[in-house]
Amino acid sequence: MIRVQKEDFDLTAEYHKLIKKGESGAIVTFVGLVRDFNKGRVNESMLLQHYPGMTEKVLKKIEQEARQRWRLLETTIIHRVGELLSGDQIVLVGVSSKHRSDAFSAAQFIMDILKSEAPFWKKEGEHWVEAKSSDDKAAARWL
Amino acid sequence: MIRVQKEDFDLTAEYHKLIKKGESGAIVTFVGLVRDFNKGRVNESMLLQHYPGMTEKVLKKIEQEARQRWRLLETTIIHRVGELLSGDQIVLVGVSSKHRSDAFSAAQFIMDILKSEAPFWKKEGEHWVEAKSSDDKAAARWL
Amino acid sequence: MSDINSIKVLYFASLGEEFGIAEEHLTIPRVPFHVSSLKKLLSARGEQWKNRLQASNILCAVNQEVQQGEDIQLNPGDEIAFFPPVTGG
Amino acid sequence: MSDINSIKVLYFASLGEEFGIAEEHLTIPRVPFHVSSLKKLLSARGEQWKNRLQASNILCAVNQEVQQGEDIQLNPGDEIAFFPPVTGG
Repeated sequence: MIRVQKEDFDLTAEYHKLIKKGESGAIVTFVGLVRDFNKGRVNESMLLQHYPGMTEKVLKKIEQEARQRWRLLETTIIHRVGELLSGDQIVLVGVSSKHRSDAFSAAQFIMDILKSEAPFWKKEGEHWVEAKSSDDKAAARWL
Repeated sequence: MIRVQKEDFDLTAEYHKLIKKGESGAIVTFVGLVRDFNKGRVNESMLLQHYPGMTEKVLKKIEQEARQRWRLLETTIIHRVGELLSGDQIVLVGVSSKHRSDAFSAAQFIMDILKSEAPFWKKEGEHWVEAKSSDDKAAARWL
Repeated sequence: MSDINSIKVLYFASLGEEFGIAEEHLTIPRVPFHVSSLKKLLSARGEQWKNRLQASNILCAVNQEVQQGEDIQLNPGDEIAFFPPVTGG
Repeated sequence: MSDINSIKVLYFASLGEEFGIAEEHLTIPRVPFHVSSLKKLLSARGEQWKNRLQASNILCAVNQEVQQGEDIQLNPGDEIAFFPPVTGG
């Protein structure tokens, strides 16, 4: 399940959707949150821009790739866009599987590839965030 | 935070305790659930026995080791004991950190070592579960 | 805005902000026209356009697929996007 | 149950079930007494005790610390536990 939205999301609701009762043995969730990016000015907002249409396509491709690589029962990717404040939830990745290693690997894979391929851009205050080489490296290890 | 208890736990409540607002950028949670172990007989219960005293010590040691290996903000390990049914939550591991790779690695490490070192034993119906060599292998890669 | 021979060009994040435009429609000639031709055309608008579009880290997507080279041919109705490396998640 | 020279011995999971006992207190002699001595003592109770306690996968913890060998010396007041490989999580 893929969603790109302005609204906040609810971890519990998404967690329950991931469970296939009696089949799921492992649920891994990842939530990314806005950190303080400017210690001086509290409450300065972050803007998340994206490329509507392409974003959904890329996320769907990442989800499909994860389902090909590991034995998964359910997958969820939710990414917020628009204006966010410190402490706000940005992204949720959730995976359920029979065994834990599949769920852990898939969740980490989805986040790593999302970080390097999904067309989102963060602006902290007046400053567009620069891409990190550590994110490229994290994605490269799945090649 | 370590807890060994008969009672169920609430992912949302634990998730919120893991967040240090403005500092946490990544929250990874793992929940282990009871799977159907005997397709014929539905609702047969599972028993989780443990070694009171030693369990808490081992979990604390695992938590400390994780905090030495990675930069973590908060960690939570909750493991249930007693009688459980299919679909019930067994174990929760939650980790918060600034960056996602620390949270993912630590959560997986905690689960892998817990599986191979924490003194819990599962009995499915009349049958004590046998240890899996895949769990030994998962733990061994952290050595 | 758009006619039958036009392509749609999108600029995201710092690019859109610096160029002062997020989206435009351009009429392309009836001769073979590639991403490289489009970049040349846009670079003629000034130093800022030229510098940013030629920068090695700027990505180009044609119909929402990121392209590795610049030799893909563009056709009327195509959607081309230029953007800096992504930073979501 | 316990006196000043006694140790506490615990049996978990299938071991406790098969032996029909989860916990007992044993008086140990005043001469050096090791995990190996305890295993020998318990093995004398019958084939089942002997077979399970000598099995290579059975673990022994002394004062809640798993021991690799059997040469650790036991002292009055110690808590010794025997159990099969763990299967929680």
